[in-house]
Amino acid sequence: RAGQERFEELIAADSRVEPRDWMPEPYRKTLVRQVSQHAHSEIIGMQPEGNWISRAPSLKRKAILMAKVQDEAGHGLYLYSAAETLGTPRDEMFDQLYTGRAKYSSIFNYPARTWADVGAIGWLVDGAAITNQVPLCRASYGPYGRAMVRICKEESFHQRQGWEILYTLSHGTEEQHQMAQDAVDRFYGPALQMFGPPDSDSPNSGQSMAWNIKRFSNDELRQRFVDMIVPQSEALGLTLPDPELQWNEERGHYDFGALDWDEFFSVLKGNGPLSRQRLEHYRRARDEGAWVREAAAAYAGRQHQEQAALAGA
Amino acid sequence: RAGQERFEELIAADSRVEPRDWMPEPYRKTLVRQVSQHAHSEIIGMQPEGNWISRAPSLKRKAILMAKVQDEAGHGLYLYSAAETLGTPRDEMFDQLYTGRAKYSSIFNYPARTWADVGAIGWLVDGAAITNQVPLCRASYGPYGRAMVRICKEESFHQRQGWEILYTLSHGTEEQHQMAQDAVDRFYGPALQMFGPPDSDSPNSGQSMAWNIKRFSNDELRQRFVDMIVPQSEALGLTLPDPELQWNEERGHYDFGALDWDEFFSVLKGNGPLSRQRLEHYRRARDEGAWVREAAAAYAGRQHQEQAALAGA
Amino acid sequence: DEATARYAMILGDDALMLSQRLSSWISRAPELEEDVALANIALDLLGHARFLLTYAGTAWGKTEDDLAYFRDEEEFRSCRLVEQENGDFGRTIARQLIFSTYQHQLYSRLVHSTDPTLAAIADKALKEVQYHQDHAAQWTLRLGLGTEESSRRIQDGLDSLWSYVEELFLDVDPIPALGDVAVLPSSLREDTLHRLREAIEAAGLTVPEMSGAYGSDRTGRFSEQRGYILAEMQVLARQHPGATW
Amino acid sequence: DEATARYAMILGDDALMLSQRLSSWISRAPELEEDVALANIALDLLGHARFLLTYAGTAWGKTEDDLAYFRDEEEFRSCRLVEQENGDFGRTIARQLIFSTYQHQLYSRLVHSTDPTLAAIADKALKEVQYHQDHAAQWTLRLGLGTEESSRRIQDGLDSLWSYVEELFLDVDPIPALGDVAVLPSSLREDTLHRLREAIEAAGLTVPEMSGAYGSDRTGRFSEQRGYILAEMQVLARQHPGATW
Repeated sequence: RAGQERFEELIAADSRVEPRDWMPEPYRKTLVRQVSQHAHSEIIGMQPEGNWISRAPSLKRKAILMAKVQDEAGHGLYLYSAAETLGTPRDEMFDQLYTGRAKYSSIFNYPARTWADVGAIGWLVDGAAITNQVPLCRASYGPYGRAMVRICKEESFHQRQGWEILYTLSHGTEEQHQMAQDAVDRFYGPALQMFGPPDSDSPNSGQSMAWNIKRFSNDELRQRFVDMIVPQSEALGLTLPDPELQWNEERGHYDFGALDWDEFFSVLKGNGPLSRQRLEHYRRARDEGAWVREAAAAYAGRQHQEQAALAGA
Repeated sequence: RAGQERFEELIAADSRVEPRDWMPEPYRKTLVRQVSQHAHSEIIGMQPEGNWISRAPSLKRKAILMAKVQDEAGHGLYLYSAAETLGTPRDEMFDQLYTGRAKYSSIFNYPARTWADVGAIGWLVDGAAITNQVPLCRASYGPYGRAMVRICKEESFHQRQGWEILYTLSHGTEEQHQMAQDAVDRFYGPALQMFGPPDSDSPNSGQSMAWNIKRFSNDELRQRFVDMIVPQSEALGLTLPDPELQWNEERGHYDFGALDWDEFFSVLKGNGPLSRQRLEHYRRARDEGAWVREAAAAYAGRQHQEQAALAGA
Repeated sequence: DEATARYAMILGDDALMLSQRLSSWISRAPELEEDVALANIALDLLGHARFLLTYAGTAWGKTEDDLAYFRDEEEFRSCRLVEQENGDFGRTIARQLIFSTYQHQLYSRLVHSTDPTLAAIADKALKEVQYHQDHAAQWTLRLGLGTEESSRRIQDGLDSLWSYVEELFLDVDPIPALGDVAVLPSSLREDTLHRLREAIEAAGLTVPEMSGAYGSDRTGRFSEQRGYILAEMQVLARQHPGATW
Repeated sequence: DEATARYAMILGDDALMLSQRLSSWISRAPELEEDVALANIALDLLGHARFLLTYAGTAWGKTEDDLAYFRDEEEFRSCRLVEQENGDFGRTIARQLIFSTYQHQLYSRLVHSTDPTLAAIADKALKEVQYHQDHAAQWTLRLGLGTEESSRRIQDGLDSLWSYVEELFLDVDPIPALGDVAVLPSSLREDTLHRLREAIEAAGLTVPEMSGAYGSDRTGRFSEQRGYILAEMQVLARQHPGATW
């Protein structure tokens, strides 16, 4: 088959596959799952930070935070569009999230309980996301790769802003410093788990790498992230909650201690501290907005009819 | 007619008319209007104070306030029951309130904006209510008079509690004193207007007095109230916002200045600062509770059927 | 001593938070009778909270108001169940059913505490909590067997809150060290769940599958609700530090 | 001078309060596009508020944050319309339609202010407010002409908020004394109402009868909402007085 051949050529040449190109079903499926999961993560990810918009402690921080959460909605829009080019309508993806069949990044099932958490989310969670996403800018599927380029640019702003929040807190009053340290203590482990289970436990990665969707293994990315945040944490004046963390001259990397994978799989299974709350928040918004969407559709339908009638006249 | 005669005898002897007694339609109608208005006032009156339960500044005050608002719900229950004995079902009265056809005391269309307002409502609003209600304990319609006896007892507690809140504030910090004075400044006029328009403007009072429902005219009650609160305000260390207020040796009463009756009639017409908000709050609660009432009715119906079936078997 | 005080604080914080949540039903209940009933329950709980926090405060020379109004979020020890939003009446009743069933079990054992103050508080509270549980069980029946909508709503409430049930039975610090002063939460688990199961099944509803939400240490580290509750509850008291009311 | 500062504060407080209200739609909007749009409008308004409060603060040596976080309720000067609860989307759109129509009229005159700072702020804000008004008018059409339910809901929103419209046009202190520095609110009344009437009628809705709620002095004396807004907005800043963020 010509399509199959061309697809293989494109992958071999590390070129982009575009929506109108033929692609194998498993490739399409893998992409839809990954892109929609990513989109869902942006949407659910609005909640923990959104939680602090009303209470942000200065107007400048409020504006920055509002813009950030708005960006997340924007990222959701790009990503749902990218996924739609693969033939899955947006409403279907919304339904999957609504009914709890779709996954999103477990990290958002943790609460943003203090203002410092907003900083820690920016620095660690967005930091991990970027580490994950920068290689995805070269993902073989064109619309996905291009969406990631836009997203990564904004995310690196966000990471910087998170770092600044923590820096200010760390160098503020004693309570502020403590608040920052607590937040880092709480988010460090879950952030490292954002790269997924250890390679030994991650059976699907190989195929994604062969398709040029994934470029590095979970553990490689995790190491890269740790290597990045250790010096940043020193600049912040905060410690990372891992006594085994130390520079390994030989490897040229930081060694770090084992993570709590029981917790990870328990949260993944839906028992995160706020798993219920996040999904219920989403569902309520969706339910309460149903009449608005119906009205907009009815209005658009009527406009369309009127225009058609005019055109026919 | 024997009924008519007996009714007139009862009134002449200043005795009680009871639900099974014959009574003239206008008497019944006047009572239903008055009693249901009074009930509605208790219900809407829960809102301004209810507004402060979550923010009450000490646990003791929170408990007292919660109990007070609960009492108001209880008063509403007694009064609706009294009105029901006159043949008007409770749901009909609820509907009248819901649709804005029924009146309630205009005072509750003013906001309780500060904690001191809770004190001022207790002292002035409940104070005015008691002044109004004590004579109603002798109202010719039995169930109404008896409900008033219970209510008056509790109201005088409430007034005392309001006075204590203001006393504590008045003798507290400078800000607290100012808060108390502001609240009194705001509630004084509207509280005096609770007795209704001047006698010269109150056409229906005569008939109510002939029927032994009303015992004193609006202006008489207002005077009685002013005479009561002036010494109380002195004990509080707060001033009443009326430069014309002074003891009139000759009359043996306090003289006081004219009230803003334009404001009164404007609020009465539905343009109170919070008229909309109060009614919408009530409506929302009613709407949101509809499914619960339906469920309770369905359950009761089923229980009833089952019992009937058992009895039949 | 301080350990007993910290235990009293745990119990008091649960009661205080639930009272605060419940009290916002007043003037919003589906029936006037329920305005009265929910206010009653909220008042009872507030009463328990006051006894317990007053007692706890003696260990540190603090009043009930010091503890209620001038502790920060992370110093409270309430469980997540009582901090959950009211939601609709079905969800509120689901929360009441769970909590009052647990609390009834708790207090009926705490009356035997070797600490006479705690025993006395439990003794006074027990009758009230019995009423709370009856009230919740009655409404569970009405809603469960009422209409399709009401049955769906209370089931949603149960499903939604069930992941916070396990936290009630966690033997958090300092309870295990207190011996017969306290009641070990884990010792309440079986009976509480049994009672709950009975009440839920009697109403034709399904007992949700047990799966605890991660993070059950009563520190508030895992709650986004507590901050909002306290912002409102404490705002006035904190605006006037040192004032009396 | 101080009178100009007090005027800037009135405008800034309106923008700040509405921004605060609107921003709570973020993550709760009926469509993802609306999360973005409402966040945009909230951000614009917050931007206006920051300019205006910064400018106002110069008169008293205060920062925007001093004014936003450390004024008490009675020191704010916002109108009641912007403090009203969001309600459903229909009510939020009704509030947006009213306020942005008014604000558009206001800023299109304020660009001629003899105070160069106010004129510059108005100039920058004007384009944004034009977008806010278009957005609200578009949604008014969609809801008004959409379904029976949507038409009922936005009409309810308009009916409910209409009694706060007159307050927008009140020549409160210190505006009349400011001459060409300010725009006299009463001078905006006719055009604003005309525009509103057009937008409402185009959507097949009914212009509610004009009847102002009593008490329109922007002091908050007649609002029960403001205290709740501030309790939440200010809680963290006040917990750490003097801290920088």
